[in-house]
Amino acid sequence: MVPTNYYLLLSAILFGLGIVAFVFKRNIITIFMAIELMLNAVNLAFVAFSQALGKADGEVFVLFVIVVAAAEAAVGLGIIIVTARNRKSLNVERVDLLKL
Amino acid sequence: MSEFLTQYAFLIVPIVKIVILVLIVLTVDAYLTWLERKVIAHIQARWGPYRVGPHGLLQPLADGVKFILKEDPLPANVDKATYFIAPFITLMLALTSLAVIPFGPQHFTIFGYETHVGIADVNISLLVLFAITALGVYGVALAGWASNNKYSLLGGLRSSAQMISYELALTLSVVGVLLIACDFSLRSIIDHQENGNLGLLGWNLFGFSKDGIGFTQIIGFFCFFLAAIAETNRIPFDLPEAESELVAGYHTEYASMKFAMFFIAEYTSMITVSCLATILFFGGWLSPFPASWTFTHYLPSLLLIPFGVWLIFDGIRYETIFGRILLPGVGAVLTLLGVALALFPVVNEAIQGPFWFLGKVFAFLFFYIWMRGTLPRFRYDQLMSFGWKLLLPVAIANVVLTSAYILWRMH
Amino acid sequence: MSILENLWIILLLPLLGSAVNGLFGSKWPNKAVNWVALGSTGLSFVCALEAVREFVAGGEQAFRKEFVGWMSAGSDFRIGLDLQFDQLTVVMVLVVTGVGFLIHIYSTGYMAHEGGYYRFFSYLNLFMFFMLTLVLAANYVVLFVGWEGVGLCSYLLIGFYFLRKSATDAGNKAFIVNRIGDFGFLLGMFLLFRTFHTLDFNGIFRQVSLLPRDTLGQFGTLTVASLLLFMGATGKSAQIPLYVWLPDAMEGPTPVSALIHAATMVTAGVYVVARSHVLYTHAPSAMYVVAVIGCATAFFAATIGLVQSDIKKVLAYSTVSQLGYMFLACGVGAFGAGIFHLMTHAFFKALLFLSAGSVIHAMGGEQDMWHMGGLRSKITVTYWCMLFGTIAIAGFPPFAAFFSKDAILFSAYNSGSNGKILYAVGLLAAVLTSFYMFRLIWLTFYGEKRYDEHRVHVHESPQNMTIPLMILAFLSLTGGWIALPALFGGKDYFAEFLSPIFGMGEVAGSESMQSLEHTLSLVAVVAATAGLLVAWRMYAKGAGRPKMEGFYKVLYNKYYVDELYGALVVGPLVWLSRNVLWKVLDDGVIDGAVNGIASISSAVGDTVRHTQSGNTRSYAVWVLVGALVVFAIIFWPILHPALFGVVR
Amino acid sequence: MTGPVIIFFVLAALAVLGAVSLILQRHPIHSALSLIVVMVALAGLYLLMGAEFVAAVQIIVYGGAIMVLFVFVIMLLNAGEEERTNFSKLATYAGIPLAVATAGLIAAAIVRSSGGLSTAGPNGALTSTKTLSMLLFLDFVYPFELTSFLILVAILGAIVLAQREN
Repeated sequence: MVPTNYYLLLSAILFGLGIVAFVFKRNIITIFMAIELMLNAVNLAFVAFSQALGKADGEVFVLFVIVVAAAEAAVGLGIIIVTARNRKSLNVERVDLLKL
Repeated sequence: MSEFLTQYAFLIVPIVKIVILVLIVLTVDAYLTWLERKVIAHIQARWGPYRVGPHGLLQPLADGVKFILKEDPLPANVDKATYFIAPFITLMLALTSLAVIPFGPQHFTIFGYETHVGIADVNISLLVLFAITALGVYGVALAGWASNNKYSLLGGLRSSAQMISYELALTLSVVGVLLIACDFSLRSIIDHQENGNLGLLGWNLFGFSKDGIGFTQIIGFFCFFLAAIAETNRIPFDLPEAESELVAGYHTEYASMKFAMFFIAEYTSMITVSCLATILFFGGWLSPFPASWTFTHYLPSLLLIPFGVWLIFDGIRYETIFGRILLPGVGAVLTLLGVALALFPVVNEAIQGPFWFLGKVFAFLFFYIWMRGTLPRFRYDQLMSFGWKLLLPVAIANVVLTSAYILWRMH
Repeated sequence: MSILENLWIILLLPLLGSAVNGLFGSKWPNKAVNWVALGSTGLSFVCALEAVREFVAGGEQAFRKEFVGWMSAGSDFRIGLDLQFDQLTVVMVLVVTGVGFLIHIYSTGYMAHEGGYYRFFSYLNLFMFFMLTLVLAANYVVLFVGWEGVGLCSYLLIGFYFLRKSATDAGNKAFIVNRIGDFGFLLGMFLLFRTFHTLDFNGIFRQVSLLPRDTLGQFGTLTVASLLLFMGATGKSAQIPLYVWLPDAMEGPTPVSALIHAATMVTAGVYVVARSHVLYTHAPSAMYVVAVIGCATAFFAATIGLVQSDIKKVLAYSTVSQLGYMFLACGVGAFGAGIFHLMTHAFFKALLFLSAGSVIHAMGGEQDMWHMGGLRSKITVTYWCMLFGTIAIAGFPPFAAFFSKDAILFSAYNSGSNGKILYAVGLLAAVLTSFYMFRLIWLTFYGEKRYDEHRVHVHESPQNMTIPLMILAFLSLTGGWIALPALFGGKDYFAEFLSPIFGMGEVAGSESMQSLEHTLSLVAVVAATAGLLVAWRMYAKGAGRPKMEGFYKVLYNKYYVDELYGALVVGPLVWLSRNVLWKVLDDGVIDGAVNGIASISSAVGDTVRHTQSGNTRSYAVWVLVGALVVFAIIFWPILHPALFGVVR
Repeated sequence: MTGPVIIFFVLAALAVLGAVSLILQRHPIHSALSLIVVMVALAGLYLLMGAEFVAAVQIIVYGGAIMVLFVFVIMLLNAGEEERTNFSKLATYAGIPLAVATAGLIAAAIVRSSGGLSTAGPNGALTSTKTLSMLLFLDFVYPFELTSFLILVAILGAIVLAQREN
């Protein structure tokens, strides 16, 4: 039996790493991945809780999160493609004008 | 010794099973290539491989040796790690996907460890299968990208796009079956198709069943099969490796063993898909005949004995000495096997499931080859529009139809 | 349904007419406009008559009703749309609607060829509405609404020919001067509310009647309040010192002058004083002030009237002086007499103005009397009506003003110690009145023609103008007979009718009083005759325009009062506005504040904008900070032991 | 140290390593691969907890669709190594502490607040797909429908964004 705390702590760690990536990566796509990483961390917490409490609701929420993540990825990557086309660069620090 | 075995059976038995399965699969792959060449050759009115061994039976062996002995050049400034990982990923996934497939109904106990025909019996085996297939993209895509070659890159892009597109159709086409079986476990899907005297009418393909809750999955099957072909990058969907356009697509820069891995992976996934089709739509190991026709259990013998005999007489008049010895030998073995089956009912019963299963799978594999021999390749845009505008809607329609029908039957 | 129960109908009809005409009239032919305007006023006149009938039938019980709550604040401040109907109201309503109706008819003829026909009648109806509100009101606030409303309408109508600068100026002047008065009126209302915690007539008067009277020369709350109200009255009713707007108001069309600036609106002040007579009777000093101012105005305006050459100006000044008479009456406590004179004055002054209008109409817009003369034969009807009006105002028996003016002078004579002086001045004013009125007659209708026959084609006015004239002429002849018996020891029906409100004055029917009254009226008649003779002496054989010099010039320029006000009030005010309010306050403080805010925010933005670097990673960090704070807040309850644990 | 715990630690280590390498890798593709590793590891953890359906979905959707999309885009844009510019002083100096603080905060909160949960933790009891689907299509049916709308919108948005204007 693995204590729930292990899972929760792991998810916290992953979330923190996600934040770090989010702040420190310069490549838009990678930053996007960082967001996905954070979402995954949250999912882990969800599942852990739902298992611990013996309710399946948490897992349903995970499904929702995944769906939202998919939608987000679709739109986000579209945006990224447009940005890259217009800016000729994926470095967020070079994309600092409030227009494309 | 024995208690050691009993203690670690849960470890040993699966390992042994895996080893056996892998060996079998590799051999089958090898001879699948032989078969493919032969069939296509005959379709094109050629002889095909004929030199190495009688009827070119040793050709696969030669190929294998060639693969191993060939030089393995490393192209300039490739992304090494990815370049090396890609084929491994592909092969690994291809082989892993076989793990969840049940080949027969039997359960048997070794050293007190209760097991069955097939590696793992997961109760979400279908999902697992899809999961693995889904990951299959990376091998191709990464290979294409890593090998720093525009053709490869294009191949990689194409294949990833293609695989994503057709995965949807693939998954959706199966939903109908799931609706009927109400279970992800392949084994129980097969069991659900067992409807006693209905025989092959009970298969999901035709969708008759005792409880009346069932709907013909012909549409689903065709969607599935086409999508599967696309997933396995076979003709007519083999754009990732379209020789005429992209040299050899994503594995242009690969040679010898790494190339072999892609090769083996491709054929393995063909086998997997065929198995899947068999299980989902063609009742797996179930006999097409009504259960009451017990005499059909002698079908294996009835096939083996004549074939063996024919092989003997045909082999005697073969050109080479080797052939004149080998072919009749094989023929004799087959004949004896058939006789043995006829004589020992126990063995015969045990062989029934695997016999039908392998038979159906073989049929599918042959169909694969047949199509390759027959059909031209799609154009890329045709491929996409076919996947999105035809397969996907049809699959969805199938789901709707099935669920509607089932609802109607339940109330 | 009884009108009395739904008094608001009387109000609403003119408002309706005004709205309809104002909104749709522009597209309509004059006939349609006439129908709406006359219909609404006529109907409201009928309703008024019906209401009076019911009132009389109901035993003359003062009727009062709150129709709809309006506003309320705090514990005791409740204002509703309260209307009341008592004897005083009867007189006012009849005068307003009746005379108003006649003047409407007249206007259809007079304004026929003017632009903005619908606009004129819309305004006129609106005026009717507000005037009726004023007289029907049962508390000071509703009354004030009417008060301001009529002010507005007068402004609009004075400036009716808004393309003429003089007209708009006159309008502004009227409005602004009235503002001063209204300011006083408002203060008075506030003071009343502060004292009695209600603005309802009955409520206030009931409480006041319990209070002791201030003695003469003592300035208690009541006195101050009364004086403030009277300040408003001086504004509205053109008394010294705020009379200056009325003569200029003659810029408006003549019917307007007749209706608003002679018959009805300008009497509002008198009405208010009469309505609040309880206050005044409790404040003798205020009364005294009213009397003095009234008397002074009567004389002062009359003197100016002597020399005016503009026919309407003459009438305007005579109006001012007649109003002075009314205030004199109120001041000496003869409210009944005041209202009586108000009524008769409404008749004959309307008559005079309308006749003057008819003359002007005949002369094709000429108003200077020195360019008239010998019109008697040309416009006979007008001549006779004018003559009736003149005799009436001059105070010859048996015409209306004889009785009313007589009553006023009589009660002035009997009032207190200084009564004799007031009486004397009043009498003098009477002489002057008859003088300048007959001067007007002779200059206008007798003597040789002083106009170019070829340019001016003199013609009698159409029926719809002359008929109202005749009616009014009849009224100004008979209007006073209601008080006829009083002269021969009988009782004064008018005073008696109003007695439930004012109570019978000190006029006891004793023998001595009787004889005194006879002598006084005789004296009045003699005085009027004197004025007549002087006028005949001077103007009968048409004198030329006199040359401007000496006292004549002063009078002609109205004692330079306008110039005086200009120098004393307007000039400094303008200077203050320009140099202090505009240059310092507006430019400096207000604009300064606005610009200051702008510059401050721009400075702040200049510093803050550096956070908006556009660098996504910085934004990410900001997001992170936010998240950190949120987490801290959420987790605080479970966390702080932990953190302390860490610290410890 | 029972079997599950060992498995947990192996997978957890895998996940953390993947996340770290996601940060350290310079090339987007490698980051993507690391992220895939993390996801697979998480799927394993889900299985360990008995949430098999979620595990499968995790791999199929995340691994098989979303990440493929990422890789695809990376290839499409032919993204090179990321240039380590440091224009944002704020991120450079304040980033690490803040991130650590946040993670620490959450971790501390978890540690403190775990009283309510069964300390025994997930007993690996399988959540049958049936249960899940019941919840999803009965209790959470409206959110479910909403997500479908969301997807639709996302598709349209992606198309509008990605098409070349001409």
